[in-house]
Amino acid sequence: MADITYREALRQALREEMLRDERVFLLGEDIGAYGGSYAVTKGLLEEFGEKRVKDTPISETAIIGAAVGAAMDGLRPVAEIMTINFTLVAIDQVINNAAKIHYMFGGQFRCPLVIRTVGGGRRLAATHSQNLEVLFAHIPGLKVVAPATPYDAKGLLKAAIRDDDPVVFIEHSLLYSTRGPVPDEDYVVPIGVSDIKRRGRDVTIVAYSRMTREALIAAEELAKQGIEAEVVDLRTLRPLDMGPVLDSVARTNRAVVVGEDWRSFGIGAEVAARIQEEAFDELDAPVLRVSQLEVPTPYAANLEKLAFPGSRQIVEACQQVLNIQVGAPVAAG
Amino acid sequence: MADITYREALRQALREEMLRDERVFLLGEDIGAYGGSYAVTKGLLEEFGEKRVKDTPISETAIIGAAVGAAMDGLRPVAEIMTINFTLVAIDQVINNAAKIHYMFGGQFRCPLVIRTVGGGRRLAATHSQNLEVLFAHIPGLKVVAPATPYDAKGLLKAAIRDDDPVVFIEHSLLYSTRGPVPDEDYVVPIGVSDIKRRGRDVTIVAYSRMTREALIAAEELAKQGIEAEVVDLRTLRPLDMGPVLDSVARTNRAVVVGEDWRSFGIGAEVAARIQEEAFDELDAPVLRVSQLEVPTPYAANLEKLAFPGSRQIVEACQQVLNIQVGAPVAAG
Amino acid sequence: MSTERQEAVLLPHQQDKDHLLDLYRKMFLIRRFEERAAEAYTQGKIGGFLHLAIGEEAANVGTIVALRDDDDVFTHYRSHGHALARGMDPGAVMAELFGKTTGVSRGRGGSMHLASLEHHFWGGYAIVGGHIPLAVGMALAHQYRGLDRVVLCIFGDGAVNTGAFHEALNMAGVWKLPVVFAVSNNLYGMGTAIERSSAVTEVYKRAAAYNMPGRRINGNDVLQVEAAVRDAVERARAGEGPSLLELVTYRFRGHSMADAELYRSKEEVEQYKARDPIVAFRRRLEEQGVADAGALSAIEKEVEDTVEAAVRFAEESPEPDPGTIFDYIYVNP
Amino acid sequence: MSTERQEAVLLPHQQDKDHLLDLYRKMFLIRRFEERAAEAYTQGKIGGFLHLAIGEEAANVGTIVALRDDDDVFTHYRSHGHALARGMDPGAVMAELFGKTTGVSRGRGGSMHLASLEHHFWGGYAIVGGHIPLAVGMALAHQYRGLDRVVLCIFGDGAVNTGAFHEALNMAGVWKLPVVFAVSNNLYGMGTAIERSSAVTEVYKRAAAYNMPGRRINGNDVLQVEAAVRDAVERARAGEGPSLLELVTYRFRGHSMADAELYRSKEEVEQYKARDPIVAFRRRLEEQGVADAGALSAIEKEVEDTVEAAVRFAEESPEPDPGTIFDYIYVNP
Ligand SMILES: Cc1ncc(C[n+]2csc(CCOP(=O)(O)OP(=O)(O)O)c2C)c(N)n1
Ligand SMILES: Cc1ncc(C[n+]2csc(CCOP(=O)(O)OP(=O)(O)O)c2C)c(N)n1
Ligand SMILES: [Mg+2]
Ligand SMILES: [Mg+2]
Repeated sequence: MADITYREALRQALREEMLRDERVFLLGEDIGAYGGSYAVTKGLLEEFGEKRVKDTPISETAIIGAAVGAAMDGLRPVAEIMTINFTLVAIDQVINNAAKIHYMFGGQFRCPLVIRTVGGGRRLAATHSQNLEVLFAHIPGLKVVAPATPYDAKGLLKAAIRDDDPVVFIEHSLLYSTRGPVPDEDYVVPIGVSDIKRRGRDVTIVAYSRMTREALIAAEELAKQGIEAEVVDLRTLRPLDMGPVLDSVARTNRAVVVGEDWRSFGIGAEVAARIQEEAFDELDAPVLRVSQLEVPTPYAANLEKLAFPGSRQIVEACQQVLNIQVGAPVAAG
Repeated sequence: MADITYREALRQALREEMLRDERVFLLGEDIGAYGGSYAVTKGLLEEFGEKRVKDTPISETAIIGAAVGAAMDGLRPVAEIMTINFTLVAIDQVINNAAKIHYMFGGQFRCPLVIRTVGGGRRLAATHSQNLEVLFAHIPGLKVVAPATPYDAKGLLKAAIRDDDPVVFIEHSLLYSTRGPVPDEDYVVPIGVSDIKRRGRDVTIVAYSRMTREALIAAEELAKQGIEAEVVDLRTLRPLDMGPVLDSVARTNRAVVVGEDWRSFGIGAEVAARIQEEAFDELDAPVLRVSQLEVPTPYAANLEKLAFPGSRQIVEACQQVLNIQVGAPVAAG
Repeated sequence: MSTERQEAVLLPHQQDKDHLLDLYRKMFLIRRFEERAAEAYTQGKIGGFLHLAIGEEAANVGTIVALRDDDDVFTHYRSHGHALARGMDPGAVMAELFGKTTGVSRGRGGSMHLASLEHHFWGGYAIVGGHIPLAVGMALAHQYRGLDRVVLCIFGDGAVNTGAFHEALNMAGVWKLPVVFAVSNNLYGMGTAIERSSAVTEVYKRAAAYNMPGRRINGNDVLQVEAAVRDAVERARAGEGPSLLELVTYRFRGHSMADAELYRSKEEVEQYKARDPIVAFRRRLEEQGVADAGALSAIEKEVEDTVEAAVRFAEESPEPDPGTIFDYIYVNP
Repeated sequence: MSTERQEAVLLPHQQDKDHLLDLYRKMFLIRRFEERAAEAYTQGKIGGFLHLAIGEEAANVGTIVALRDDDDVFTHYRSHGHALARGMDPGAVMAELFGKTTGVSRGRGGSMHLASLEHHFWGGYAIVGGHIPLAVGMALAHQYRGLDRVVLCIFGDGAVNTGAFHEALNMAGVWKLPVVFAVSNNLYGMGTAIERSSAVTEVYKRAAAYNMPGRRINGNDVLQVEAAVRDAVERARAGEGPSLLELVTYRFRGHSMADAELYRSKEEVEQYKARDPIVAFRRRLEEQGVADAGALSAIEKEVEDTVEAAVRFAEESPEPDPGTIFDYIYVNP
């Protein structure tokens, strides 16, 4: 068990799966000669050569489309789209091809494809700081993963590569340098299983990706106030594993859902809708959401800081569902 | 006041706005010589000429992008994307350009653009039958409209064309031939105002687009059983006008949200989340959702019929929130 | 790089009587199959969109017969002819059009989504241009594995204006992939004549932008098509990279069954019908003494029977089992 | 159509001393501005990505000065040089980089999103290729209104492999729009050398696919660039349609400040630096007696002062008022 970064955990997952399975290869912009725009693929070109680490033109549609075609023939491509913002120029390939190939042709073809991409971003302004995971989570036929820790990142990426279905694997740019323990031996974290990251009896905080870290910080803060928050990390957004969330709410009777995306029609909407549908009688307060303010992300440091949610907003939302009087008005978004 | 079709109402709106304002022009695939794939633009090429009714190559990215560029310079383009499925190849232009032009450059530029497109579809299989409105509704900077009646279609399209912001205007292929009364004189229906389409005291049904019709049919059916359903038609999905919904729920204490889209992370999730957030103490039962089964739409007639929601599922969901014992299991999706 | 309009040189086996009669049989089969499909459509037995390639049979057959059994086909939604030329069972193809469980895509896909793993027929695709990157990806898979399989990718003249076409051809050019791009240039994309949608109306000239050979072929002469495609396929098989072939042809019927054909004159259509590729090929076979009228009529009679049997099979086949609606969404649910 | 590498013929006014010194002043201003911006970046005063065009000043200036004041500019994220050449205030540009409310985009956009309505400078855009359709749309607006304004659209060699490029150039070609496409071919897209991303490495050859003239110009010679762009602009103004110009240049620094430049050798960079376009132009001015060393040094001194004042202005300017965070999302909220 070593303490490594999220970046290193991902690199290990790629490397080990490439060693394990000849059919696994990487393609994407600047993953090779440049060393990877977030350095996740650094060193892999040198180790595996150009056949298995393919730098591509700036052609996201062709990158995803080619990955789908190669996957249909039995290879296991891992396509990197530099950031989730750029998936938009290729989302037709994801939604109309990758997600539908298996169903539309009556189960004849498979699409064992992983699309690695990156959410978040700081000081990158409106088109480069988006958290667009809900656009993928809405689509049957896709699996969507968004890990928060090095352990989950490595285990889920391995699971995604071994999975026979298309997986959109969403990393977070502000997590790459965070550290955590990762076993030395081979392991996978199953897709579609939420995880309780902290136990607590007073309120359930549901989060994923970087917001899981913020939730844990908020929980520490709340603990100082005598409030024990339980933190459930969704890890996978589709299929959504509500079991641990509902179990938790059955004990705490209160829930706050945290996403870094925009609130309206975001990830938290589904989670809140499901909690009230399936645990209506257990709830002592409405499920609240913490999210990005509904603005295209501004560049200016002070405005951007206002726009994104963090532990402070989570603490406030928890206080609010616990009906604790606080000075400040509640929650971003 | 004449009884006209939804198609004709839309055509009148286009025609009247083109007559009213020289800056309004249409562009899209097969809107001219072909007569419009759903015949909405039929006759407009003949009346206005090629300058104002522009057939384009099959280049959705260029269509939306060019419309944005023309709008920035003060024209008022109405771009037609043949169906909402094809917006995916151009969604980068919608999300990264149209929605952000005004904000990202500090308010210097405007983007008074309407993107007309069409949801729904029957027997068209997985890539041609989608209801992808949530992908747009999630994005700050966009306005998203989805009218249910000829009256609303005409009034909202006129409002959209006169609006200074980008509007995604989602028509429904199965509504084009439906009829309803439309005034002879000029009028607009304001964007961002939900509308109560039927009064009732027992349960609130929230719907939009074609599902509003299904909700009204369901309400008739329920009336026979002595249940008076109130039907709120959202009409606009962004900005979402929850006022009439919350007022209604305050009276009925029960709500069912209906969308033709997939349930998970769909339009209904936000509406349900908002109702429980803002009317928690008024609710006597969880807010239920009726939606498409979470499958890529199958072509086979019998499977497709199973997949899409209709008045029967709405009736059942209403019975369920009213805690009325019924034989069949509840609700699609 | 050839950038001139070229006549193909006929190949030795193209003198072979059995081969010639096989070509005729295939073309005639496609014609009769589609005529019967049109009837079934008007009877409501086929739903959605039905795109006929009547008039384009020489291009349909000439491309496909140039392939080895283990070569691969990706095509668009106008692909009954490609499927039949590839030897897929007419009954199973018709059953797919009828939405039956015995259909080639188990009734999930319909007319626009024919596929057969066994025939390396990787699907008809209905997002214009969207399948071109998939073909490139499969060609990449062959190169990756060191196989000498070649991918044939078929699309229309309208598709060349999509971003997907451009990105895919560039990628194929950079990586020198074994793929042949065959454009069925029937002079229209829906109702838009090629000169109204393409800055360059000679499609083969686009090859220059991707550093690959481009050729324009008489798409109504099955032998010239076959010879040209074989050339390009062998070139690809030898590792010399991709080609772009333009097959100039014409569709006699509307774009789909819904098309009123407002955009072209009856005279224009009649002019092309007078040069029907099947009639012309039949005449040539007779004139060159390959077969007499009796032998050809016998083939036609046999085809008639095959098509009738196909319709009967489709009619008598069951719809998919409703209990299977969630099958094939995921391989690993 | 010219498909050969061409030397531009110099124009009469290019003998004019004031004009030549203005060109020099602009190039030197860009160089110093960017050097100071790099310093401010390392001091943490500028956030996010900072893309410098040091080495590309001749291409930056030569393109922009060929325009009339009411012509229009669309460019990409590497656009400090274009903004300064266009006459935008260096202080306001620097303030934008600093995220201040006095910035050209009110601090909302940052380095990648410079814009000025007053200067018809319609923005830098950071989705590669995504702005090309916008430029086409504005050119369409001019044609629509019968104006003789011309749009200049600038992008990099990497952008030519995006679908947006293809769709936009084809549309411009079909409609013969008044737009000039200028590619700053600096031989790399991030870390990917052009021969690894483009099937055709002579970018100008792509013009043939769109039936427009294509020319390759020495992008390090400001006079040749200016002459070629003027030609193309006047051609467009005369209604003769679009052109594609390839300006061959080189960036001396990394892609962005984060780039470790693993993908090219120090020797290669040094070789290009030895042919610095500013040093070369300075020498030429001296040799041809346009100005002596003293006069040129005086210009340089004045530029130094301007840049220092710009930095001071940026530093002293306030951040945007937090209360304005929701401004500019909608024109009609
Ligand atoms: C991306 C996209 N845009 C629009 C359509 C609607 N559409 C279907 S077929 C077609 C015309 C295609 O023309 P072409 O490529 O020439 O093929 P043809 O139908 O002539 O065989 C159009 C516009 C679509 N299916 N996909
Ligand atoms: C659609 C998209 N894909 C990828 C990126 C990331 N990216 C930013 S700049 C760049 C390289 C662009 O190269 P080029 O067009 O040659 O311009 P240059 O940076 O050399 O000036 C890339 C890949 C992006 N911003 N947008
Ligand atoms: Mg065609
Ligand atoms: Mg470059």
